[in-house]
Amino acid sequence: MTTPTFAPATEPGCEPFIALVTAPIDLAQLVQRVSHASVGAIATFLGTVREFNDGRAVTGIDYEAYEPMAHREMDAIAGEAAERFPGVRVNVVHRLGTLAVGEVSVAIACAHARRAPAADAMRMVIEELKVRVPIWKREHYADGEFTWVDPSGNPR
Amino acid sequence: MTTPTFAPATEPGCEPFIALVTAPIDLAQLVQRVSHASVGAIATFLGTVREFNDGRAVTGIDYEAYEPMAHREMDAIAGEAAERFPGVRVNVVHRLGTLAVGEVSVAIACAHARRAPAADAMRMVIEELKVRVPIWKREHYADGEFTWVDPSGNPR
Amino acid sequence: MMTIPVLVFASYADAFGARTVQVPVSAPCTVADLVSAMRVLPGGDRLPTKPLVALNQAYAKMSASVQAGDEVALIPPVAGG
Amino acid sequence: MMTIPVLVFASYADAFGARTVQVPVSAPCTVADLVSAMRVLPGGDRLPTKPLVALNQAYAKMSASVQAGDEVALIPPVAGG
Repeated sequence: MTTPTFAPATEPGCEPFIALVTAPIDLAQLVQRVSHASVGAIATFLGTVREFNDGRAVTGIDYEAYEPMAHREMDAIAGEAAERFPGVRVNVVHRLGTLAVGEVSVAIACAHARRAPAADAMRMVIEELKVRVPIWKREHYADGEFTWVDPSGNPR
Repeated sequence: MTTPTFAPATEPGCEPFIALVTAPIDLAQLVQRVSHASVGAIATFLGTVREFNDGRAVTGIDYEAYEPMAHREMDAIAGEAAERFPGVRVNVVHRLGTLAVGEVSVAIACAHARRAPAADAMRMVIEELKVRVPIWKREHYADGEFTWVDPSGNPR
Repeated sequence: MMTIPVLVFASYADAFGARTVQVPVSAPCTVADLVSAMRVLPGGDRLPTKPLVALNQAYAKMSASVQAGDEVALIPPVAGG
Repeated sequence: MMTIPVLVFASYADAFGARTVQVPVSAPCTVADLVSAMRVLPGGDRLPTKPLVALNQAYAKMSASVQAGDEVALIPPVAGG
């Protein structure tokens, strides 16, 4: 006779899943990947292209990355989150290429047995991503102009 | 000749969408409902049924609510979030009935032009929900026992 | 005397063996009076010292007065999410 | 003398009109030396005072030494998310 075995709720998080993609991001896939019977809370973050930035009508954004380093930094951030919030399961997917208003540029999912570490890890990952990961965006405006965004002047 | 009109990025949030449901919750629907061209960030929270709570193997959870009051309190919380984070768009859906391990019991989506208010509103909504909304859960354990959870002893 | 129907849920419903408890009280009556009257009913000994009470679907103080026709509910420790 | 290929992105790529800039420097060379050498190249006047530099895909200090064969990149202000 076999008894069902349960992984303890404190089991270490899965290996973080990190990706840079050009196709639209499916949040459900990230949620699926961080889900686990030991998980009680999943916090997610989506960054989307806004129609207005700094008062200018935006028609689209080109995202460009130093891909291998961006992947490394995202991986490092996920590792730091796992160190600070033991057991957290982290997924980060960033999109590259040209995005229209309303499209998702970045998706983060953090799962944990409890809600505070799930939410705090999610917040940590997006904040660190914004300051460290070598990704750039060029905004296109309704008047035909475009410019690389310098977040020191244009925080989102 | 017509010029395209853009809603200002500071436009008020939509009316909050609040629901108590018995069918599985579809996060994509919540994300869809809070999405808007003025939105730059969407923070979501999912509560899921864990296989272990307080060291006991859980096989399922029954959720019960004082439905009209639960709806009112969730609505009040969304209203308070909108007051504290002007422009935030809030969706809250709580499931009732019997849930298996891994199923989603509550889903929250908060959207805003910027990430801090989106994430802070999400956090505020789940914290307030946990202390005010008249919903109860009865955990069923692998050993056949079951009990109404008193969060003063079993915080998640 | 009047009889106030009180909605009970979860562990309180188990304690009283019902979803609604008919509570005899004398008018005028406060929330505190109502809770006291419930304590002496079968199962009422399982109520905590200060149970939460909702009056017309909003949390009420112990000093709030209860009128015939009010929707009254006893709220066990909540555990949503 | 040696020539270090430096990867540039976004506004820096626009400034230099290329994705990779061949930078002549004398060995031994630090990150600071490399940045100084880039300033005198066409477009190099558009670099900020202290541009971020990555050495082998990790942020590097201005004092770090650059070897032939290292992967070097100039990192404009990041704006992901």
